Amino acid sequence: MAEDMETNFSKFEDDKEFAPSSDQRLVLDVDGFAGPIDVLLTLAREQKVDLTQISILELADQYLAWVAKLRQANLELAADYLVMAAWLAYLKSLLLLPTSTDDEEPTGEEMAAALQFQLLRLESMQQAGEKLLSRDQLGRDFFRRGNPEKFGYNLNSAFEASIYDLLKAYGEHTHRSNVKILRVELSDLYSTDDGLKWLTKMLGSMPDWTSLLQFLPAEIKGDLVSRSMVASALSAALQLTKQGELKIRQTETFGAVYVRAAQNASEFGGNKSIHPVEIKLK
Amino acid sequence: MSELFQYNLRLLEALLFASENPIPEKIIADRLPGGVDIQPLLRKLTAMYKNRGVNLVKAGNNWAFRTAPDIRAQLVVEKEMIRKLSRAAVETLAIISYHQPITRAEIEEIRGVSVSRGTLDVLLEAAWIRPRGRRRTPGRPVTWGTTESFLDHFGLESLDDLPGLDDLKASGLMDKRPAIQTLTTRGNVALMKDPDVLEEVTNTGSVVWEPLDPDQDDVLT
Amino acid sequence: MSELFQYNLRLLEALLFASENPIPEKIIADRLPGGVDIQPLLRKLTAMYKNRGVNLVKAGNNWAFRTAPDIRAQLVVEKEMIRKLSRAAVETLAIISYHQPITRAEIEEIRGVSVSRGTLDVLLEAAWIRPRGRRRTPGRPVTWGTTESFLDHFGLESLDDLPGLDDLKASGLMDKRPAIQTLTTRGNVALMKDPDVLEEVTNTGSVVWEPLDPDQDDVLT
Repeated sequence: MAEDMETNFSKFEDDKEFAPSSDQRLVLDVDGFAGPIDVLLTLAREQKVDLTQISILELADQYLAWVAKLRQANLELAADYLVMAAWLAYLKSLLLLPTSTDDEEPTGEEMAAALQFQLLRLESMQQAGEKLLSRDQLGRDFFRRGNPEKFGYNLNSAFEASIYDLLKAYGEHTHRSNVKILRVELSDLYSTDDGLKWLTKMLGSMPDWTSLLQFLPAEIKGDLVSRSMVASALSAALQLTKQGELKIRQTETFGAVYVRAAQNASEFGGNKSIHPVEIKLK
Repeated sequence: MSELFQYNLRLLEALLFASENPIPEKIIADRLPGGVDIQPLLRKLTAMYKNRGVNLVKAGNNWAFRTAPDIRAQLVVEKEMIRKLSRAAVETLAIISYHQPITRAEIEEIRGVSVSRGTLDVLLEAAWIRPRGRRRTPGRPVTWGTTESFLDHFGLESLDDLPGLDDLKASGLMDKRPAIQTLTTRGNVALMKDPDVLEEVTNTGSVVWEPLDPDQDDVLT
Repeated sequence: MSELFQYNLRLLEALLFASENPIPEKIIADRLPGGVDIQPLLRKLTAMYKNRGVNLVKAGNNWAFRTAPDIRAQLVVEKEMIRKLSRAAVETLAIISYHQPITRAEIEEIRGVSVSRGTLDVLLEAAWIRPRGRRRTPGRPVTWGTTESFLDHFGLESLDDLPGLDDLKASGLMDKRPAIQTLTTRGNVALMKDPDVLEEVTNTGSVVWEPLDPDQDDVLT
């Protein structure tokens, strides 16, 4: 799905023959970000202004537009990104509304300042990381003795083991010893076969459109068993429809599903538009 | 220069020259004849090798001979495979080195994203980070810091030599608390620097300041 | 001595220092900037190190730095000094460090295999473990714990610095697979009520059972 979008976007860009705007480029890069703050920082950098001067309001708009675009493209977004979007929308409302006199909650300005601080801090660390890695490094830019001579004198310990070895050994051991043999318990969820039994048993006595739920052997309680009951009945109904023994209809999305025996097909509402079957399990 | 000093210098030189890893001063003192003050020896040896192809360098309190970095371009030796770090790992390493000791939650606070597995363990495997004790706050979280190998690898004599550290300190960005909490007290350097004052965010998101009671330490475990 | 000669001398010094094996003269000539006569350089370097703790020595047509013979006698050369701990030994050490004081029988129970006498011997020899007393149970078995040298070697200030299970998981040191909330919403009430049991489903569809670490509240995140 994500790949489809990428090609679509690049096509779009090629057709129009202009450089992709920043948010489009971000769309293509969604996997490259380490969380929403990282996205915000990238958006902020695109503005090419000093982070201390940045307009948080503008930044919030850009982020919301970015999220909207991704959702429009049906790209899966981790919950973190959506939480940030909600928070920014809230921040925006605070920034646009008159300042509340309530001292308990931080004001919009304070929240914006906090976000700005967070961006500056993360940026400082990203830059620090780059500086660190651009230093001369052992084994690449400078070197240790290639052929060390070992004598009792320059050794710390006669045995070699690092804290990493130690922690790894414990972690792996603990994990290993926690893996138990799985016993698969017999499921008491309902199957499609069950659904077939209910429907075929009762169908003859129901020549008119009847709610699928009428065929269930028990009342729906909203738990997993009930959900498997509905699912089983629906898949059984679909199977019987495919075999020509049943008619199935639903008049609105998420609406009730009705079934009846196939031989009575001409009787009832044959020309009504039928929505694709869709059931929302609650 | 006395003959004994000369002899000890040769001994020290041999000791350090023969080792691939930096040797802690404690071990050096142990290995040299009893009661020798190693500092003048180390100073002398450092000076002797100052402009040579091989230099004596200090990493933390450890000493090692390393080839001079300025001749790296001409130096054809087997290069070690340096594992390319992910962006997340570089960022995490920077955060740990500049903000240590730091808890995982604080790293996550700064990065705004949870630390994925495979980040800390890569740094731990490289022997660049180590557990540095537990924070005396509820939950007593483990804190992380860098190792002497980290200093050795990046040619740092001490953590004070981290690039740009002074600027960062001056900018107030070295605050590892959640951002909203830095507002009220930013600039209050005394408070920021006091390791005994730590913050906590409750589930409801309100902020409480909790002075540390050292005696409570074990009550919380 | 020309500047170029000086530079080449430094290069040669670094090259010989960093090389894993003695270097044949032919290779040395290859590695230095084209057309340099290496013999004066080698003579000069040999002279410089003549009375040092380390000497430049020639074996056949190969060159290498070696500890000066008189110093070497002082330093007690021992071949193959460093021994790597076996996996069993590391695991046993880890279990002792996390569960001390612990008896041998308890270690065996945790590891699920018997602990050979040799394993404990190696750890004793490394001075990382010590007997800590006797358990007041029938047979009065000896209990084991770690030593100061253990802390020293692994760079820990106290045993408390050892990261807990949650930290190990978060660091990627425990194979924690993505956990999915189970479908155990009915049917097995006993299972649901047992706080010690958590179901994890791996990507490949196989299922492991893992006791829940009570300290850990973010297993499912």
